[in-house]
Amino acid sequence: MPEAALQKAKDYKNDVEPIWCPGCGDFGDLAAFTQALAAMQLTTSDIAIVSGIGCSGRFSHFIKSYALHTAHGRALPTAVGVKTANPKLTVFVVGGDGDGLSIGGGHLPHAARRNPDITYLILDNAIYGLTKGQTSPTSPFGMVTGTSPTGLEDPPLDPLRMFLSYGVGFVARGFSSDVKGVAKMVQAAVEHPGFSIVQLISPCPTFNQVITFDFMKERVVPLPESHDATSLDAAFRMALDAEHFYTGVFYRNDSLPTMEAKLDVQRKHTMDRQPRTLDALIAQY
Amino acid sequence: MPEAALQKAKDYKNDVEPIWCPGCGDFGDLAAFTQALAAMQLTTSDIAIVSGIGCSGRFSHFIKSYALHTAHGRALPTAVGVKTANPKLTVFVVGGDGDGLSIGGGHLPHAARRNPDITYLILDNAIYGLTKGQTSPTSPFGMVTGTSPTGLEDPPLDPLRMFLSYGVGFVARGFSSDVKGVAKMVQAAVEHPGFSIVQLISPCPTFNQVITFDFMKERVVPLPESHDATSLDAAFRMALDAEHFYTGVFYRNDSLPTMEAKLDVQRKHTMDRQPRTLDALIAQY
Amino acid sequence: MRNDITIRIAGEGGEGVISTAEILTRAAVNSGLDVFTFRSYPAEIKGGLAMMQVRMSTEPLTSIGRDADVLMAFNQEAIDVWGDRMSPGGILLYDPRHGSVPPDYPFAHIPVPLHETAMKETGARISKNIVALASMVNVLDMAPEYARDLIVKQFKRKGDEVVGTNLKAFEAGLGVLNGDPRLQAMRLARPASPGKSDDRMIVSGNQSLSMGAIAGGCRFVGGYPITPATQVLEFMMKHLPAFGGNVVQCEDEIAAIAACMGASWAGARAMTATSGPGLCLMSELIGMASMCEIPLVIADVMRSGPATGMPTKTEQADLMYAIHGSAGESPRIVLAATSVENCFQEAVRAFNLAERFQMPVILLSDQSMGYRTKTIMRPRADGLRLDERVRAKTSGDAFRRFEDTETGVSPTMIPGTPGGTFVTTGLEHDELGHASYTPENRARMVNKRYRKLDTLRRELEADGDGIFDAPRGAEVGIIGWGSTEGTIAEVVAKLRGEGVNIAHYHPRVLNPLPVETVKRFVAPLKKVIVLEENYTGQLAQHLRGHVDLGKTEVVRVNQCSGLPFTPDEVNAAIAANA
Amino acid sequence: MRNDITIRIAGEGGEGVISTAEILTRAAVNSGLDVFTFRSYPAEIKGGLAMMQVRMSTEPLTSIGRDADVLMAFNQEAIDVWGDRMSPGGILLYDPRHGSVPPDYPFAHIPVPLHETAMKETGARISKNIVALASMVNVLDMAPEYARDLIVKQFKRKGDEVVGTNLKAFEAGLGVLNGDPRLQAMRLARPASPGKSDDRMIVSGNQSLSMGAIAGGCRFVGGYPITPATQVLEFMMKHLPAFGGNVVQCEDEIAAIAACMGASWAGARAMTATSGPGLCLMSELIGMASMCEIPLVIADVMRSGPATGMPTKTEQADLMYAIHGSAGESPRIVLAATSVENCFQEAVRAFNLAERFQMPVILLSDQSMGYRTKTIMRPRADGLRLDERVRAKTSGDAFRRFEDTETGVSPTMIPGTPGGTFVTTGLEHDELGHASYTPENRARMVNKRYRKLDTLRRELEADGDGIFDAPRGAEVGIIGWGSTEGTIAEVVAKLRGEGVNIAHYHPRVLNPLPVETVKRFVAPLKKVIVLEENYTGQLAQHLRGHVDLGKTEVVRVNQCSGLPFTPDEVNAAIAANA
Ligand SMILES: Cc1ncc(C[n+]2csc(CCOP(=O)(O)OP(=O)(O)O)c2C)c(N)n1
Ligand SMILES: Cc1ncc(C[n+]2csc(CCOP(=O)(O)OP(=O)(O)O)c2C)c(N)n1
Ligand code: SF4
Ligand code: SF4
Ligand SMILES: [Mg+2]
Ligand SMILES: [Mg+2]
Repeated sequence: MPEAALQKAKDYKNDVEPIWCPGCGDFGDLAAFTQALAAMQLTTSDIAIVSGIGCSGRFSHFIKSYALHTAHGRALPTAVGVKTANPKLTVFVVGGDGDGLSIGGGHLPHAARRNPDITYLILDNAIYGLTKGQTSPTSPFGMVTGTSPTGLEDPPLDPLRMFLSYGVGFVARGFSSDVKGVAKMVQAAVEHPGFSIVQLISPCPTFNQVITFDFMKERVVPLPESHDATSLDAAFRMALDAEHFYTGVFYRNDSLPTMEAKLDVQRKHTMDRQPRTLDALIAQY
Repeated sequence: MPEAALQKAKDYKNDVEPIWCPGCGDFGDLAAFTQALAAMQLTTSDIAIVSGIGCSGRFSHFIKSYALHTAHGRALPTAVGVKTANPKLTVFVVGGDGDGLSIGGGHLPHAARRNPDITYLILDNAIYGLTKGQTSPTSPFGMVTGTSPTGLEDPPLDPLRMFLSYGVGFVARGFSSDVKGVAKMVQAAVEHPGFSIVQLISPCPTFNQVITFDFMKERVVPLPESHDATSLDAAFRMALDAEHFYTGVFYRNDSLPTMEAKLDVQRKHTMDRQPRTLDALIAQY
Repeated sequence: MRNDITIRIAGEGGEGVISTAEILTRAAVNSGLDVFTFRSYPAEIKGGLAMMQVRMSTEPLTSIGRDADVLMAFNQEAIDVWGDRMSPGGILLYDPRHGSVPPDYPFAHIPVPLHETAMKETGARISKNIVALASMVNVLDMAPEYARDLIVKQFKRKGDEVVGTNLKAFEAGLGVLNGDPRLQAMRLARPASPGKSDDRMIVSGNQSLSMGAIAGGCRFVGGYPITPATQVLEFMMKHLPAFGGNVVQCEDEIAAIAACMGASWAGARAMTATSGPGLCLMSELIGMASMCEIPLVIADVMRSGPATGMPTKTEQADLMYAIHGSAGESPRIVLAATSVENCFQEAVRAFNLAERFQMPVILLSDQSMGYRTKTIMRPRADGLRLDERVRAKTSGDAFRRFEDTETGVSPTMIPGTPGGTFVTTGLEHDELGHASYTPENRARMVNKRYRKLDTLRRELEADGDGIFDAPRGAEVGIIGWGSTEGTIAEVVAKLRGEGVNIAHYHPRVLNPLPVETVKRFVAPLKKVIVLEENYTGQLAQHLRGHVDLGKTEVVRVNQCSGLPFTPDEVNAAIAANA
Repeated sequence: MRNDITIRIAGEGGEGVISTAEILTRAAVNSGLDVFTFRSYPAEIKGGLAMMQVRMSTEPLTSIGRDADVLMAFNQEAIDVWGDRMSPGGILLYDPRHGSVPPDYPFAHIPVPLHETAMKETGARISKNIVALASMVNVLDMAPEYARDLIVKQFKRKGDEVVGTNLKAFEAGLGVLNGDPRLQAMRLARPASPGKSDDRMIVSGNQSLSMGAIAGGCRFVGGYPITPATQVLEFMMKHLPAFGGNVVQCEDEIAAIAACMGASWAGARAMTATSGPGLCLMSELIGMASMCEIPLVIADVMRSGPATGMPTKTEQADLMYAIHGSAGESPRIVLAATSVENCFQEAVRAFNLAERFQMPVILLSDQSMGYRTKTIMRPRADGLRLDERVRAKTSGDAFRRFEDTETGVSPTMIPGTPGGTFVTTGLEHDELGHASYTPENRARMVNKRYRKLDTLRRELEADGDGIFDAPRGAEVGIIGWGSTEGTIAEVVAKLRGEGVNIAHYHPRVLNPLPVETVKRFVAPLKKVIVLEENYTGQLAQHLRGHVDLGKTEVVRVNQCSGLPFTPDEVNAAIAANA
């Protein structure tokens, strides 16, 4: 693929056929993702996709890019290393709700503090898909699964409110059926300088009979035009709204210094104060 | 110690001498803790203290109780097991800011969902004490430590807002110099049915020269009497307040079902539907 | 007519292949046959090529068997992938509408009009599965009532009409293959006493292990889903609460093992079940449980590793990790279950050993054993002995929770016991439990904790364990561990029948090693084959590391393809060395 | 007059004991002496008994030495705890104001009026440390200018007055012990060429390792504080950015190793430094890095385990975990640095091996070596060879990232390279990197990855590694690993001087084992002692597990008290077996 030519969405898709079930919500995300890449005309060899383990974690196998399909829950901290070492890469993290909010949930607040210029797509199907249907942290109250045979008694987490409380500078939510909308959101997330999270509701027709496409279609409402995404207060409020299940960009603050910028500052300060060659360093002892 | 007699605070202290530095903020928490135990007249053999690793993690060694001094960051999930298996114990978790918010931070949202009747005291000195002074997730911006020689460039986390976003049913903050206040808070936390977290600002005079007793004394303000702790909104607002560093009970919701209650329901449902003896179970196959 | 047959049913996953094979399996069991099944999973989440193998016999079975005697292929891919792997004299059955046989195909092949028959009889494409089932029943000459009953049971909920349609397909299917003389050889003898006897059941290794855990007194499970161990968590979630127990799906494996540790410390017999990646995450706390002398059972259903590896494929490669899997030195007991039946027994033993020796017990199973189903004797609840951790008679401030005793085991008490208190810490501690760093205390307490393994070692040496089958005069022996037991035993028995004298040792406790027993087995041999489903020969390393094997030559036979050894492979390995 | 002396300074932690000993150390170094120090830490965070041992010699030192020739005890606890552990002829110095000597005390003891002198001369209690320093300088007959210069340097910032006070204390201290004839024996010869030579420096093992990492091209460190490895993280945090590198303090060790893995995948030479509990948490991702063929360096500064154990005490008990420390089978290289000087060299080698073989390299150090300081030759930056991962010449869709080559090493490229793409997955994969579960591919790729270790093994067998010191005719040999090298070498040299012929083997690469080399060492011996600071004899197990040691008797000598072996202990171990 000559990199200078105009790239279409399909040019970003490689030859590997997705192993997802027919009708899986992840297909919509994949389509939206390639559209976003095309919209930004990213060069394939400048893209790094770090993914977790789950059906959703296979995402990275299907895109022309440098892909690192890592361990369950560890895509985000791995991506922090990728971005640090090679900041010119456009780095994505892709994984499921179990991967990102259960086993990997502890990494989120710290990624938020550091604020690497990484875009994190959480493909949320409110279930553990790959392991064939157990509850995830976003599974709805009462749901019957392999690990909740008498109905789930815990409430789901509220990811958006959590991300906001961590200080994430870009927080959005989309629905995988809305390919165009998701593509735009992904593009905006990439354009945001710093850490961005997009929660993508992506139903699993095989194992989740509660959070289905139909169920979601009835509930999803775009954020009102009037929503002020620069206001943290407003973002919290819309995330909390019990009546509407909003999609869109809840919060965006482009003014937080990125991890890469902070590391540059640290490097500059250190260079000013400490020896820069091995011999000079050793000579101090 | 005859367990029927009236217990004084000092009766809950065992013979092990704290290994903390003179002047350590953890001493105040220890004093407050024994006062709270005395106020509630808890029986020592009904108390289980599960602690993490850090200076603060040694807490459990100093109290007459059943104590389990576990691994770094794992006190909370360990305590979930303790409480499940032996619900009549009054279970405490004690650990540091690094222990609970850094390495152990991933367990918090899930404990909140489950809502075990456990009281978690986070002894927050905004530093890694035991390892001799590195930044913790609550270290203030700009602080110079062994791992931030040119000054910390990341913002601190906001634990209270995080706990609230997780749905924790009791969220409070105290200051270790205010022994009486902390004792009251601990007592209220124990009395709350379900998971309660008390963040205790406990300065480390040895390694933290920024968050000192003096610094804190100047800033700490009790929540106004008018604060409505039943309102999640109000709690978020007070936690966010940029001008005041409030102490007190920010939020309290006693109506969430506890883990123990939910497990009982699960048990009841299962007993209704599934065989209760091994022979009956085996006979199904 | 034969006493033993292996059939395979293969086709697109999610289209009824597996459920067809499962009905056949159960029909065979109900007819009184012994059954041994094995499944191969596609890499895909849904779809992809699925295969289920069912071995049936009038005699008790001990292994997966050889390649297929009959392959029922639902589609072309099934022919392409499985068509070559046939036993001599094997027959391929295929639906001509969905596949064709290559011109030079070396085995007998008979078209079966599955689709056509289904459409003609019922008009429903899906009932071709039932046609296939019926044709297998016919080929095997199985009494049809067992399958028929199961069809009725299966479709009852969907109404009489559906039942009727399927029965129609079934009756039609019984006739489609009538007359081909080549199929005569596939007729299976009927069991001596037909009908399923009440003392037998068919379960998977994972089910057997879960039942054993309940029998072993397990009352707390903390877990996190992971293939191929998820079924244990799900089984316990479904059943344990009815026994008064608690099951918690945790946020990750660290939380799972932490919760188990806490629950056990607080008095409950606790277990988690996991596989490679999850076991890795438990490393620190398994070490801590050892240090703190907290009983724990960790079931590791091994899969092909490392990393994500091949989650649905088998391997015996976690042995060294089970033994050495925490930084520093932490005594733990490692058991390896050897059969579906033994999964139950070892689970019971795991809890007993954990309690008696107050330490973590890692119970190894594997994907092939966990997923295979097998007819086994029904275990009985009465007569099971449950050991409890030794209780202290005194309490109070001077209670020596970690008393340095002759066996190394210290009497303990359960938190909550009135009048008592103690501290349990992962720091090095003295007999009272208080942190202590003196060199003398350190050396003493390490020794005390390891002494428990010595105590167990002596017991094992005295009482025996697993298979120790060493006929006089044997010069070649084979040592295996875990799920290869039945296969090796079958081959060894066959060879003995042919006059080849082979010794077989198959210990179930792999740590501590009963050193004297190993020596006794190996000493008379010229050559010992250590056969393992891994690459580096872990048991061989472990044996040599701990036991002086004298002049006996050690030959490693290893396979790490993701598939279990077949009897033919074991046979070949022995033949090459005997 | 002597050439070699060991002194100990002990007293309440945080009251200047350690800084007094550190000034003395540096004065000795500046005077041209060779110095070897060791510290013992209290369990308490601040306070508790602290002790620093300083061994000084005109000749190069290789070990911690024996017990103290001179003990300077600041308080009663120091007398009680350390007073018994004296070399024959040792002398106890103590301040009569802060301690008294038991009536039957077996060693010579001399009161030193530290407090009194300090109060008299300066009125400041704290300057008793300087009095103590001066009296040591006097006892050792060290030229006083070195210590004097250091005092001036140390207090300069506090103003002339403070400098003056301390100098006054120093001059007074020089006189307090004049005249006692028993102290004559403690006078140390002055170095042949006095003054510190420019090609030497004094550093700790952790510092040496950190410098080696920078020299080895390390440009990314992801870490999490943990005793006794924190110093490596802090050193890198302080210095690496000046070399253009990045250091990230992560939220835990899982994130640390993940970040390192990501950074290395993206092209940077990456390292993390940790100890037991942290290494446990890295287990899964070390396995993944091996599966994904990502270079990584993990420095493990071992402490007494398992669990929290004794964080400030030493042990050599992570060897088996380093080798087998992930579920499944994942090839990795394990190195053990053997001295403060060697820490630098092995760190460089670790990066080179990681890059060449595209796999994790675990570099073992330990608390005693990490914290000890030692005069060593200054390493030089020029002449260091840095190996890089082999780069692929082609790219594009058909790029075989995991090409099955003769050495097992596949040429690669760095993400971001224009025109390229590839996928790296922890699933089993084919040469292209795509997930593949076929038995054939599986067997092939496992073999390919392990082949890299065979390649390295052959190199080691050909090139040698570490100490292989096997004089003709020796019938007894000793094998050690890691930080015991100097101590063993010292004892072996001494014994040879006494006519006892002992062979010594001290490999630095412990996995893969150079099997032929081990055989060559062991074959001529009647007996081989494997000496380790652990309980279960891990190297002994590892050697026996992989190498047929024939008829040579293996004797394990183990210590797991938290303290390193002393020459006397090694001597006794050999004496008991030679
Ligand atoms: C350490 C570890 N634990 C467990 C697993 C098993 N596992 C694989 S995917 C998965 C969860 C899948 O759920 P999610 O992250 O929501 O992804 P989805 O499949 O739904 O897209 C689990 C538990 C694993 N691979 N590694
Ligand atoms: C897995 C693991 N990683 C690292 C450590 C080392 N460690 C001990 S305490 C501690 C942090 C202490 O900080 P904090 O939790 O805030 O407690 P404090 O000492 O400040 O009370 C660390 C990193 C450890 N014990 N275990
Ligand atoms: S199981 Fe669910 S999430 Fe996974 S591929 Fe199928 S539909 Fe998608
Ligand atoms: S180091 Fe700090 S937190 Fe630790 S005991 Fe000392 S004062 Fe307290
Ligand atoms: Mg999911
Ligand atoms: Mg702290």
